Amino acid sequence: ACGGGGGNGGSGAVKFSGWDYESALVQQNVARFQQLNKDIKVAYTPITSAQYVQKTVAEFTGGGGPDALYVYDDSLAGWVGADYLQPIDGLAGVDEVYSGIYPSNAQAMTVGGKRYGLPYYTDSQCLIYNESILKKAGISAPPKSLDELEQQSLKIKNAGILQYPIGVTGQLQDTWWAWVWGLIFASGGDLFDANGEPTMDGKDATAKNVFAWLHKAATVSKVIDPAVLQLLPVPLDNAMKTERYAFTVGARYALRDYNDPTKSKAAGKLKIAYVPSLDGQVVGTVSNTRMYCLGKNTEVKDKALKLLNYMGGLDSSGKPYTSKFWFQQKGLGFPFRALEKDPDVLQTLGKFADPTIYAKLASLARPRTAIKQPWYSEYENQQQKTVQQIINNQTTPDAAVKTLAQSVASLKKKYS
Amino acid sequence: MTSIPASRPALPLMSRIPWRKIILYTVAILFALWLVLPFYWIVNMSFMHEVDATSVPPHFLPKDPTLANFLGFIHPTTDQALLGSHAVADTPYALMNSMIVALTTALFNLVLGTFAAYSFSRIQFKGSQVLLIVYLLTRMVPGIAIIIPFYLVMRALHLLDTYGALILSYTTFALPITIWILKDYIRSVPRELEDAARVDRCGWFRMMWSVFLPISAPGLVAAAIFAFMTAWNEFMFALFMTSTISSQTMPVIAANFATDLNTQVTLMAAAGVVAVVPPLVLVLICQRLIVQGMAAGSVKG
Amino acid sequence: MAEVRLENVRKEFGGVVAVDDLSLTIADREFLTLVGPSGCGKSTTLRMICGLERTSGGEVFFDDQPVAHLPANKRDVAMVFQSYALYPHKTVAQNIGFALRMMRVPKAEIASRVDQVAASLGIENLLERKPKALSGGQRQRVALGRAVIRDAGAYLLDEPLSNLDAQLRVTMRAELKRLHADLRRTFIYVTHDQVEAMTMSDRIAVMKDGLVQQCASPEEIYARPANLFVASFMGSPPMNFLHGEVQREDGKLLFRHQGIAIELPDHASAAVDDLSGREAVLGIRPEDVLLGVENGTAAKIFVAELLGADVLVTVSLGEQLVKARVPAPYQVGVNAQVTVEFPAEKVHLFDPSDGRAVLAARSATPLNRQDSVVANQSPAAAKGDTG
Amino acid sequence: MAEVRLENVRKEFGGVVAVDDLSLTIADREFLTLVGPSGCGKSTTLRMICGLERTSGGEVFFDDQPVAHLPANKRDVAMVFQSYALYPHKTVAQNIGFALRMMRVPKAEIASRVDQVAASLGIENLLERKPKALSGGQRQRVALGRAVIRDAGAYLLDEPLSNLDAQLRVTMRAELKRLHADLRRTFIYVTHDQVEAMTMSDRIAVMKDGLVQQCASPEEIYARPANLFVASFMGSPPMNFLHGEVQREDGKLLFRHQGIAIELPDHASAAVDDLSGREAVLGIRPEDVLLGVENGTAAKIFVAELLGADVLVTVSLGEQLVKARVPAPYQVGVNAQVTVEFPAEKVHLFDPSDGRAVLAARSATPLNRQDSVVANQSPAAAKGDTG
Amino acid sequence: MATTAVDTTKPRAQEVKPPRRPPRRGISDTLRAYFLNAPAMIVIGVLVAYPIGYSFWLSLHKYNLKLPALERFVWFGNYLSLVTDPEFLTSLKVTVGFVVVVLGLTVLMGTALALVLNETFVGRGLLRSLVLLPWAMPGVVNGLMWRTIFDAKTGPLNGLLYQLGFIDSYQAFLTSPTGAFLITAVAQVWNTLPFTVIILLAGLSTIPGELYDAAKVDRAGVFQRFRQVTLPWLLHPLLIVLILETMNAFRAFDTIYVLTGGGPGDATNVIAVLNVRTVLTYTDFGLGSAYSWVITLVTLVISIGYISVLYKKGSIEI
Ligand SMILES: Nc1ncnc2c1ncn2[C@@H]1O[C@H](COP(=O)(O)OP(=O)(O)OP(=O)(O)O)[C@@H](O)[C@H]1O
Ligand SMILES: Nc1ncnc2c1ncn2[C@@H]1O[C@H](COP(=O)(O)OP(=O)(O)OP(=O)(O)O)[C@@H](O)[C@H]1O
Ligand SMILES: [Mg+2]
Ligand SMILES: [Mg+2]
Repeated sequence: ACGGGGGNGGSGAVKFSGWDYESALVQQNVARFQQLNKDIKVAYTPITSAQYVQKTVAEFTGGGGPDALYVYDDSLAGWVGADYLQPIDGLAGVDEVYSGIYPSNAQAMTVGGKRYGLPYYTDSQCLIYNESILKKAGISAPPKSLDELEQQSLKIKNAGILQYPIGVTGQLQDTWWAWVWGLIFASGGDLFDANGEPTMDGKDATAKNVFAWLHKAATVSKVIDPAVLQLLPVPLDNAMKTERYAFTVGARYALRDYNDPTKSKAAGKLKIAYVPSLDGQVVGTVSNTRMYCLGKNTEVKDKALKLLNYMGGLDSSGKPYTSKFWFQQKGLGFPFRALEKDPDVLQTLGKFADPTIYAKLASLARPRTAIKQPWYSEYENQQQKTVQQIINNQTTPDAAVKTLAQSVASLKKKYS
Repeated sequence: MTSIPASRPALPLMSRIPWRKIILYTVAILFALWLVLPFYWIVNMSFMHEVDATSVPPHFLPKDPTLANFLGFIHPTTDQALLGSHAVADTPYALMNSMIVALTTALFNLVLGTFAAYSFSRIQFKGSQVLLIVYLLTRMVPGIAIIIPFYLVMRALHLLDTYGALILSYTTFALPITIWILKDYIRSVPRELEDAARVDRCGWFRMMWSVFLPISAPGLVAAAIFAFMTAWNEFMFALFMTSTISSQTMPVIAANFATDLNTQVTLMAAAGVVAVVPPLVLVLICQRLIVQGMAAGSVKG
Repeated sequence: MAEVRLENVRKEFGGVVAVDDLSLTIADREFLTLVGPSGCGKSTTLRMICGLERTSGGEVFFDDQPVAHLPANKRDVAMVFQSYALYPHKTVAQNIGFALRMMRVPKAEIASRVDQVAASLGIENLLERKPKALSGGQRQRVALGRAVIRDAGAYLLDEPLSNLDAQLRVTMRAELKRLHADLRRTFIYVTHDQVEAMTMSDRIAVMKDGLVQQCASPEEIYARPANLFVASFMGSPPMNFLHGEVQREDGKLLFRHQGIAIELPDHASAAVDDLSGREAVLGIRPEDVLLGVENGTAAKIFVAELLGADVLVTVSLGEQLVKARVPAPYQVGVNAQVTVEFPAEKVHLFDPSDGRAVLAARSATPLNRQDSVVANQSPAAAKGDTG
Repeated sequence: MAEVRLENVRKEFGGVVAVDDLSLTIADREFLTLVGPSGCGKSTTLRMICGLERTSGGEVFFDDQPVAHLPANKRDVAMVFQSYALYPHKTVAQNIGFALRMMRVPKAEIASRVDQVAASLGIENLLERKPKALSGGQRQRVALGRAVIRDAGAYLLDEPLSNLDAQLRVTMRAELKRLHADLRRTFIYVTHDQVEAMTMSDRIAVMKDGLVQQCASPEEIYARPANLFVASFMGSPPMNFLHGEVQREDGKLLFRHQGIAIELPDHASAAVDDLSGREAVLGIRPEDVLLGVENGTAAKIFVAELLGADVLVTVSLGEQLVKARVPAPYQVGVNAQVTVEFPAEKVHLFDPSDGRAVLAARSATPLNRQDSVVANQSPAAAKGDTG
Repeated sequence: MATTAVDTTKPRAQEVKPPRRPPRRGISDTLRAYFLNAPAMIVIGVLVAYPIGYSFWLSLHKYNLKLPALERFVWFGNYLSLVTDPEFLTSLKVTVGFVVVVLGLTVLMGTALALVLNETFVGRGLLRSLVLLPWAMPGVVNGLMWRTIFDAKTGPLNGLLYQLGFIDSYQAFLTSPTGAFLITAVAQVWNTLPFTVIILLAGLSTIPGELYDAAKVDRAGVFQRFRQVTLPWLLHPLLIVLILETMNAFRAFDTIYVLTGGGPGDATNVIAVLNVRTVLTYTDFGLGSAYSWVITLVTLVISIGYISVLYKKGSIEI
């Protein structure tokens, strides 16, 4: 299990790094790429995902940095600002890709009008519910509105099935809490306007209303588990798989695992639904995009680009090989619209989620508006803390939106 | 000389009760529990099947004990092999790396630390206090502040992703404290012994080796353990300075377990257990060196 | 090595003067004993000779070479520390053999020499013990063994026998003398035992407050102490001192003390001139005081103590108590009248202003070389010292 | 506290027997001295009395109460450690005053008592120093001060004066005697100095190999040693021993040694019966040997050493060397013929099989109470001891 | 007495002395000391002098990697901005509480444990090794372990308390601000206790046993022996423990980060977590370095405080 890599790519090898999600599969895929391109060597380094951003920053700051790398959509703007990445506009294959993907993904990969990435995968938030628990409580359809969600939860709670039917990830993290954004976007609102100006404390009451609902659900009807404040994604997955929650708001691809009988006791019971909104309408959700980008100072640009294209683009037959590969293997959401109709994809999808809802979510989804702001990560942290305080009754929805608006104001000042 | 009295007065009751022993053992047992119970849970989990690990109510003994988690480190199953980017398969190598790095760090520290510490405890020199504080100061700057420039230095030295980077970083971390620790123990070695060794024709090095070091063994062990542990469980620098299993240490690999979405808590627990065992074994071996009153009987007065 | 010379050596410990302007030459092969009250700087002097302590002033020479730059391990001296300083982690055998090991003597030879030294010290059955498991006297013998096993240029022995019983001490003294005779090296010896000092030394240096008061042969020190301090320090019971005045009267030299006149010998003339008109101190050793002679001064028996073969008689001469040592039996009751005489030949005169001896006894009773370095020997070894 | 009693006390250190079945009663207010060769178990005995060392067997009683359960800090004994055991982090004053502080004596009183004790020990100007900055003798005095400042039930003193100079030792002895007289407490004293043992003690216990050989008054020990060991250990120069046989001849009791016949006194009759036909050992102290008498046995002068007022003459009697102490001057050349006599009244007889004394001298020369506890005192203090 | 001819100095053998070298004194103590320090100084100097200087330099800059254009020298602007930064101020409050609790517990428990381990009893060897167990555990694993233990759903602590009847339903210990604070403190204490114990234990082992003998004879009871003999000898090790544990507590990151991530709200948002976040997540190197230097200065001041307080107590010299 020893091996060279990373720093010592040597003569002309493409240094390729990414967070360590399924790195064995990545390695396998890289090997295939090298098979196809005998002249290119790829030195692949997986990095612990929790520290991926930090370590990559360190490498770039240190003057090194990979030639090709994974990038989170919420890091992209910062990294572009820091001059780690180079745009790929006009390079071979890029236009084709951009015209084949969902606009939200294209938008997420564009900074200041320039394209920087080829998509790795995308996903959008949905409501995941445990059908059999709902049935047990005498509920036949998933909730459409937040009130309905609360009512159903109360029913489950009162039936003595679960003390707290709703679970979400509520421990402070350095990654985003997608579900908060999901709830707000689902109700048609936003926290910021298109220019990144905060709207939560005024123009747009959605956030405040969603917070009010959260507050009520957590502290009055007590259907949100107070323990979510120490819940991270993996334990939440485990809880869903062991039927400890009836509802969660999560990424679509989670269902793949949830409904895998080898990994989950609840396989087959967990279903996809639209994220409930304040008024019950289906108007949106939030999406994220993970992409492959090109290092600014790469000396093997052509080779790296080839790799990029292999990973995030279309193959010679115009098919997004890798994207499909990931979906088939792990259920990672595909950014390419065309795959919606791919029979293999449909077949796989059928095993874990309703294809219609799945596809609709993809097209409704929007990226976060604020991720291009340099202060986004600070803001996200503040938002998480505020939501925590709402859940454990340390603040009110009014105060919460005020706090958020204020923090944006001071962040802006700091970044000017 | 004297006749034995017919009946000996009985000891007072209170003094027949071995209070000291009772208190000692009570406190010892309480501390043992405090130390062991949390860890016991990890050990317990490491012998469990994944499904039992998070069951409610918890199993305080593995329901159906298995060695599978440990065997995984030698022959990972396909499932295990994929976890946390090879974390399972990497564990043995990571342990070896950790061991090499930690032992070398400890050794470096002792050597460099002894020199410096000697000067502080035996020589009165100008600037000694300032120098001591400066040493400490280098340690007081949080690692996070220096990690990036440190990375640059290591890069310049072409040491990234080698043991060298880690050993050097940990040496600089542990050295100031090592010096502080050692200077006190060296001071507690009676000066007369040094004199005696000199008169017995020992040069400085010989004197350190034959007389000082054996007598200050408890201090050396403490300092060595300190340096070893610093290196053993440091995470941030290990993460930044290494990128492959040729130099990654156990904490990095353990983090890989932790962040993998498919993680198995039992496997992670097993990794935790194997990460803890080697230092404990080492300490078990070393601890006979922590002897009470090493210098007893050596000088009068 | 041979001669050890100290020139105006001085040692201060942050304000405390331990040794103050000390000059002393110890000849090659000499056995010099340092004596002096506790805290007078004996150990410090040894430590400076040995190189363990830097001098604060002055210079130490070995064979006319200054040695300030030589660290202790280069000076080729062996030392017994007053505080033993045994290596606690080494066994007795390792302690004793350590210096040899440092000199790369072959293992087998070390072992045999350790055995031999241990046997001569009577600790042969303790060789495998650690110092912690030894009694005080055993530790001291180990400390001694560590020095004597070596073949060093000079041996510095700081009270090496203080914790041994009388018998053992006698044996050890003999061993040390034999060693000195065999090796023919310089020995510098510190002791509080006057018998030891008197019987073993070629010369004795009497120290006080970091200064050498007198350095001479034992006989000389005893018979002609250079000053009041030496006179009072050496000898047990100590010399009698009388305060008075000297004068010439009718061509006679007299010492007057509270109405008592003591005649001084003719050669005291210069001394009398020197002291006349001032206070003078007359000293006489108890064994030189005569009791019950004709023409003596009248006195009263104050107390008499039996000292085996002798009796120590304390008589009161006016206000002054004077001790006399006379052969037993001496059967005179307390308060009985007695006459005392101070033979003119045996009195010392001191100048109290600086303590200096201005007159030494012409024929002091020979030195009390009581002890038994010889007395314990086999017939062969004892020839030298016949009385 | 009063009486200290040891009953069959035993101490082993993992196989090494330090004290072996020791029984000893030290009466209230007694001054008992322990003497014995280095390593015989003196310190260990003190440590057991004090409670610092558990007995491996037997029992220690204070006033008939077993004290096994009492830790040292509850036993109310003061002790001077052979190795001093000063607190290195405390000043001299704090060291000396520590026990008082533990007893919650008011600060001012501690200070005044410390000053007083320090003055009596001559260390009043060292009070602010740390032990590290003291000379060996100064340290020992601090150790002594730490014990004598207390008002304890018993005082255990382990060679408390070994590193002091002769003068100081004399003063300290006087201080200790005074303390004993003032406090009227039990003192247990260890020393290697026979003069000290002889002059200070009410009783002396002679130990060897962890066993008490004899425990009696100094006079008794000196005059009637219970066995060969005690006879040889006490006294300097030691007793002469001759190996031979006893027999009755013509109604006379005779000791025969290599053709020499020594007549034994009449009261030796029982002893002769006891030993007849076996080897016997005759002992006689040097001061009891007569030289140059009529009818004496012929001998040759081997060596003569001047001991101040006496001469120690070693004569060879056949193969055997015998020491005699005779008054000076004794002007006989080496190898000169001389006659020796062993007065019948003054010989001791020992059974060599177990060393036991079967005949004690009827009138041994009185003990050598040479020293000066008294000799140094003012007239008032000296009245008791007149010879 | 100088007049007394004490010394029979022999006449010099030769009148013509060989040209005497000026007496060579050994190299001066100070030089020797620095010579001995050289290896350590070189290693430390070469490797960390630059990083430390650089980080201080950075702390005087406005410098966020994401906005290189904004980089500029602001003197102590970053530090000044902290004074009015509510997040920093709350975090400072939390940190101080955390340090006090952790330090108090560590020193008390560590001393007690070291004293116990210094006695002889059956199983001492085992306990001595066990003491190191928490230390050998990588911080990440440590955090995860405590997470698992305090888990609100599946935690063994909940299970145990429930089975023993102390609680009637599972508790989410980590979700209340106080709970989270205390639990992180406990986890931190558990993790850093071994260092304290080892250092103190080694310190205890240097105390000459005969001092206890002397103290016993001087009638000092157990407590007094501790105060008068043990404690003075432990001052040096205690100083190290205090300094290092203060440093550790100020920099506690791993465990807290894994356990609570600084939450809930700001309850465990200690300055170290804030610092790491600022540097690594927000890539605000200027401000992050300023945080680091605040930590540095605070620990330095506290350490010097310890040193001078213990120095006043006497018998200690650094
Ligand atoms: N810890 C120990 N382990 C083994 N043997 C010991 C230990 N302590 C003392 N001994 C032995 O016990 C015997 C008695 O020792 P102790 O210290 O009582 O002698 P001592 O009579 O005081 O001798 P000294 O006059 O030399 O001080 C000695 O032979 C010594 O070697
Ligand atoms: N480190 C020191 N600091 C201050 N004073 C010291 C130091 N060492 C020794 N002294 C003082 O120097 C003087 C001489 O000490 P030294 O040890 O030479 O005496 P000594 O003649 O050997 O006495 P003793 O017969 O008691 O051993 C003493 O008064 C002592 O108090
Ligand atoms: Mg001395
Ligand atoms: Mg002893």
